[in-house]
Amino acid sequence: MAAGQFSSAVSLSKNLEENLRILREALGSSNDVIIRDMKISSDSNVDTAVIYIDGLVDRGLLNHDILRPLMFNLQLIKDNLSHNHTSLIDYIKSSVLTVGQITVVQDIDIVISKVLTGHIAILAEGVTRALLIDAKGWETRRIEEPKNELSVRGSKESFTETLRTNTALLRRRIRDPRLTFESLQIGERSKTDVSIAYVKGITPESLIEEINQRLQRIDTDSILDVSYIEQFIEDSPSSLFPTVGSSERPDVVAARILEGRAAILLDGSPVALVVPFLFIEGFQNPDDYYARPFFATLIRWVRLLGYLLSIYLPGIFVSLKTFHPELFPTQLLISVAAAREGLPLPVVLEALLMLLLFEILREAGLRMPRSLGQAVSIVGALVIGQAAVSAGLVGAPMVIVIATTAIASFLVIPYAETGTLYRFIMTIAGGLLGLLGIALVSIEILSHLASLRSLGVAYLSPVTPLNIRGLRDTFIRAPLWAMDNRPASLDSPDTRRQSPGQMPRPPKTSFRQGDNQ
Amino acid sequence: MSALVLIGFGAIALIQIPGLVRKQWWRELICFTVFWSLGLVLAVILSMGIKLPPLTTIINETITGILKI
Amino acid sequence: MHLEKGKISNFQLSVLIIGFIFGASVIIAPGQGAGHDAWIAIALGLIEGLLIAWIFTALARHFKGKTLVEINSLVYGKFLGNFISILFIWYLFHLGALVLNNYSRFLKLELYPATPKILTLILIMLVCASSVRRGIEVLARCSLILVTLTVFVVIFDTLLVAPHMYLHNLLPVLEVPIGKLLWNSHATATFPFGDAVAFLMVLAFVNKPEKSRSAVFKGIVIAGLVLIIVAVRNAAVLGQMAAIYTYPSYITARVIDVGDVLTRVEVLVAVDLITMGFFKISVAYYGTVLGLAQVFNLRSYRPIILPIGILMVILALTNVSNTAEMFDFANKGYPIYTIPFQIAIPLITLLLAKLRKLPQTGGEQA
Amino acid sequence: MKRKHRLTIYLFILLVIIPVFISGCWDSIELNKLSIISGLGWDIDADTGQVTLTFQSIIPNEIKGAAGSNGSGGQRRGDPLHTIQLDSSTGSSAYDALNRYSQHSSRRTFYQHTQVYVFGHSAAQQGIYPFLDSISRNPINRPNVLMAVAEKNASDTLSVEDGMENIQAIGMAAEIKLSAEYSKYPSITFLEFANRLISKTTAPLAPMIGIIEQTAPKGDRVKKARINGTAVFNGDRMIGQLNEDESRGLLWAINKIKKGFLVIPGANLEIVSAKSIIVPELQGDKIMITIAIDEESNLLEYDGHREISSALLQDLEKDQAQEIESQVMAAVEKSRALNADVFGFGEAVHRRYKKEWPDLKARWEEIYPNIEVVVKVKTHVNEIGEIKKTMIKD
Repeated sequence: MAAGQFSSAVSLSKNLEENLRILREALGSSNDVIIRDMKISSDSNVDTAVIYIDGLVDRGLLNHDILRPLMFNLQLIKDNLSHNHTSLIDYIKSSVLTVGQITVVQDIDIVISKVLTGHIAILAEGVTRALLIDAKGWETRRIEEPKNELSVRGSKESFTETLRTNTALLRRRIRDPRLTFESLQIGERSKTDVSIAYVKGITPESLIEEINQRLQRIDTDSILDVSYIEQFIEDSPSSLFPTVGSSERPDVVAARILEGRAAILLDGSPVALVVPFLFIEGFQNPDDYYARPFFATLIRWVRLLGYLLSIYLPGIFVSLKTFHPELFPTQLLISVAAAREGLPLPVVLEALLMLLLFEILREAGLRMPRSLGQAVSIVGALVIGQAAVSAGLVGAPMVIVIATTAIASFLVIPYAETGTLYRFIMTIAGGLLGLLGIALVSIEILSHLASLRSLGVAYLSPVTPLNIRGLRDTFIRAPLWAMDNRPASLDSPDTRRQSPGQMPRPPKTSFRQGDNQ
Repeated sequence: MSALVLIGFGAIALIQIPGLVRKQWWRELICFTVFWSLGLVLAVILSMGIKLPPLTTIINETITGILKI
Repeated sequence: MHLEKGKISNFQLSVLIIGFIFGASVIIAPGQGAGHDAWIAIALGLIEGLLIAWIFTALARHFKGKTLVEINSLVYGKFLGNFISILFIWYLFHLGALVLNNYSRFLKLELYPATPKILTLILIMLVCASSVRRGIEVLARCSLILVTLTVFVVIFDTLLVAPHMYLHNLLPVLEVPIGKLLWNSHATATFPFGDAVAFLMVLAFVNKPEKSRSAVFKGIVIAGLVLIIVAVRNAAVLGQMAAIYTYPSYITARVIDVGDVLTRVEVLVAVDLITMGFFKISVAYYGTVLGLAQVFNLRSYRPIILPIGILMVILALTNVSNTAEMFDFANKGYPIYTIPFQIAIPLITLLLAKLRKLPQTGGEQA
Repeated sequence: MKRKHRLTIYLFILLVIIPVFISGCWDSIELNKLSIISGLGWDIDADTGQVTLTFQSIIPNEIKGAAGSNGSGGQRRGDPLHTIQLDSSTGSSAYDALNRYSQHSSRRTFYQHTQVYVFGHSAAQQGIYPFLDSISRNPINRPNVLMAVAEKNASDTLSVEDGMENIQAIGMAAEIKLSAEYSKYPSITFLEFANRLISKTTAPLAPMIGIIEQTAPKGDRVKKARINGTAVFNGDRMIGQLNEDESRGLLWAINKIKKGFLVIPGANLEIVSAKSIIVPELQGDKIMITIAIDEESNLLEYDGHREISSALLQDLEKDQAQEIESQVMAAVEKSRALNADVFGFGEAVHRRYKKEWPDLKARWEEIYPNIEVVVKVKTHVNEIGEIKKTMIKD
């Protein structure tokens, strides 16, 4: 338990005033810190204090299940307890409070940190122990539809900001006792709850240890979003490619966990990190598994193609135009050349300009209030596209190319940013050295990708290093009954996912009477 | 041209030497310096427009000369 | 102490060898001297190449997990061993320079007549350098993807150009005089197949050394078959011009014309050349720096990558004075020049090792 | 450490690329600074021996107008001669002329889209090897450019406008290909020409393009380019030509018949498929060549009054066979007269008898004229069309 600045492990003293003083100066005089002192027990002579933070605790629970029993029911108890307060506390814990989770602590720091996370603390005169009641209850967003990872047939639930809800969402999908949530707190001041979700026996132990180490290594004062963690634990921060996956969909995360990965959930962020993250995952989409395999495969290829297009198209177009016009078929060359006549800018600049323009439009449309976003896109499409061409500033083919690229770049969201960067790089390379430049840059990128690892797993696996079994979920999406094993590149302890040979077949004998006449 | 050569070699030296010194890998440093300076000399000679002897051609001629192919 | 942490599987080894052999041989058509019988020359050369491979894999199996440099210092002792190692390293270095040279010449002739060679050389060298820095593992991983692509492109080309093939161009079989044929087959045995001896620096890092020979053979045979297909294709399409063009494969790709739409795809071949050359250069480069690091017993080969690269570029720039000489060397000098490195050194080392009952301590520790 | 290295590597790459920026990328050239050559003509002045190259280059602006993509020049739509520009330059050699042209043309000339090389008649007779060498030593040449010989000289053949295509050379290339498609004249690419040239015995060929005058609907005379023969070369020199029938015969023999029409007295047939092989036979010192042709056709037109019956069809088949044989023999006679092995008999012998070949090759000049040629034709008529009887019977 990261104790933060109260590193001196002060334990509670017998003196209630003393304790309350310490608590006051620790928690400060902010007005949401409530210290309700009272006298309890039958002859109401035991000084007691209930400490909680207003807004973090469930009022109803507080009033009905804590204050009332303490102040009212205790009066009714006629048989007079011996004035041994310690036993009083036990008595309260055992048979007065009608709440679920009560813990008894002696360390005042724990009291403080617990109170800060929405517990209610009960201290009594002459007792060196405090009762901590978990009464977390604050306004939360309810479970809504996923905003970014849309799915046609998949579940419509998405994670919320509340850690408990999220763990519950996972638990509902994996009812396996071995599903484990290891929890720890990160951030000296923010004290954010983090929990690592995995299934014992499926996720390799080594992975969990590695994650724990990396999380423990983090020493910062605040973790406000899960992406903070991502940036702290990722393998190669200098790479343009993400090596940590993330998802807002419980079903996706559950599936990944069951493949032998581990998820990192953070209190206060509606996105879960999933590690290890392989390159191919960027092209996998929940709907792939809900749709029928053939279509899913087709779509996967479309994504792959689209991604390649979004990176290469402008570069190749530019290099063909400026370096290798002999590679156009004659008729095509003639029309391209016709469109090219009398344009002021060199092709490279033209392309770069249009790309930049597109990025500006996209960013504007993204950050702008929805109503205006429309306007921007219209202006962009009409003015920039149409006017620029008819004014003879930009060639029509270039507009077509850039537009295609732009659309294609949205096919594979996880690599959209990467794609944008490499698009610019490729365009420049193509403009400088033609296809040679593009080829060399591509080789460099490939070897960079091949050198990447995500928590020890080769980034490009199962394609290279090759793993034939693993290919069933890469370029083709094999039917579910054929994917008997978990992805081998994650080397999970039990590889078998299901019993083989479950291909559905028609029944041997017709079970309907009408058929055999 | 020679200026470019010098810039390039300077850049390489800047990339490599500090790390080696920090790690105190003197043997590596020596090795690096030897090859580096050899390259530098040759590059400067080339950039001054002096032709180096074509090694492969020499090898070829000696072999063919000996074997009378 | 090992300079290379990575391990590669035998499968990756095969693929890497395929890429290595494609290296320059997709540009300089091997066995071109044999006219339309080139494919026979390649086939014979393949057999001889397998013999060469047999020798050096035997050596590698004899000393598991040791590169040639370590083997030499074991067999010949420190001084002589290092001397022989230096010779071998020179061969690797020179090989890399030759391939680089071929590439720059090809690019200058076909695609970039005005761009100075030094620029293309430096750029290719930089890409190779950054991959060599990342180690053999990364090279092997890249090879899988790029080689697959290349093989697909070759098949694609062959299918598209099929309508322009006239198999009777291959007749009469065995027209070249036998001596010429044998010479050409030996030439193809040394280039490209024999060059695989460079893998004596790599075989040490295979995870199952006992299987490495079959892996090497697989690689060489597959590459050889593809080369034979290419030779047959070129001869069948270009007829007697196949022996005249400098880069027949490239011209063959130019012939492709499917309905005026699927045409002018020769750039695919050019890209192939670039990528495959990347492998050949990188492996030679890797062998050179690793060998040097071991000879001077450095703690890492990284520091000398860039200087060696520069030297390679300089040698590539200056090693022949014109293309005619390059081809002259490829046809005449090279087959002799490589014998010591490809056959003599491994063979003698192996025999000496057997005689001196080396390694006593067993070279098992990888 | 390693990470830092990678970054520095990138930095270094940048450092190398900067000079490229500075000095501008050597080979990059904007499309609107290229003049795209569509056709190349090659003439030699008979007496001065000066070489004249004719360049037919595309003017994209006008294509734009013709395509009517936006306004400019739209009014000139379909007026072909504005879409190409003809220019010529004279020099002592092919390359000399090329260079002179690229010096005085406003744009960099770009040859990789050349459709057809046209050789003037006199140039062809003087020998075109200089051109072939200069063009094929240079990567601007593509192996499947079409070769053609002009009846008079190349320059005005390239200047004739094509009614349909707005790039005349493309039209000419299409015409040549079509004539080969309909098995009238061979279409010879650079590659085929070169291969025939290399083999000492086989004679290179090229279609001949003449210029005819027609009366256009408006009444004014317009010129059209028409293929009207096959030029036969000996080495790189043109020594004669085959007329339509002989060309057809040649195509029959070298298995280049795809489809087309066959006219025999009283009937007209459409060739569906045809195969032929050349089988050389070496008996002692004399060579016997058997040309086996296997042809299938449909009946298109029958002017006679006989009832359509298998008997009739068999007669038609006989007539066809005779017709084909006569065509082939005509070609053979002509080639004997020219002593030019247009059929590649030599290569056929070469493939079969590689031991005897060298000395045969040496004496091929005198062997060829008295090679005995036998033509074996098998024909077959499949379809008789929509009417299965004749309307007027006797």
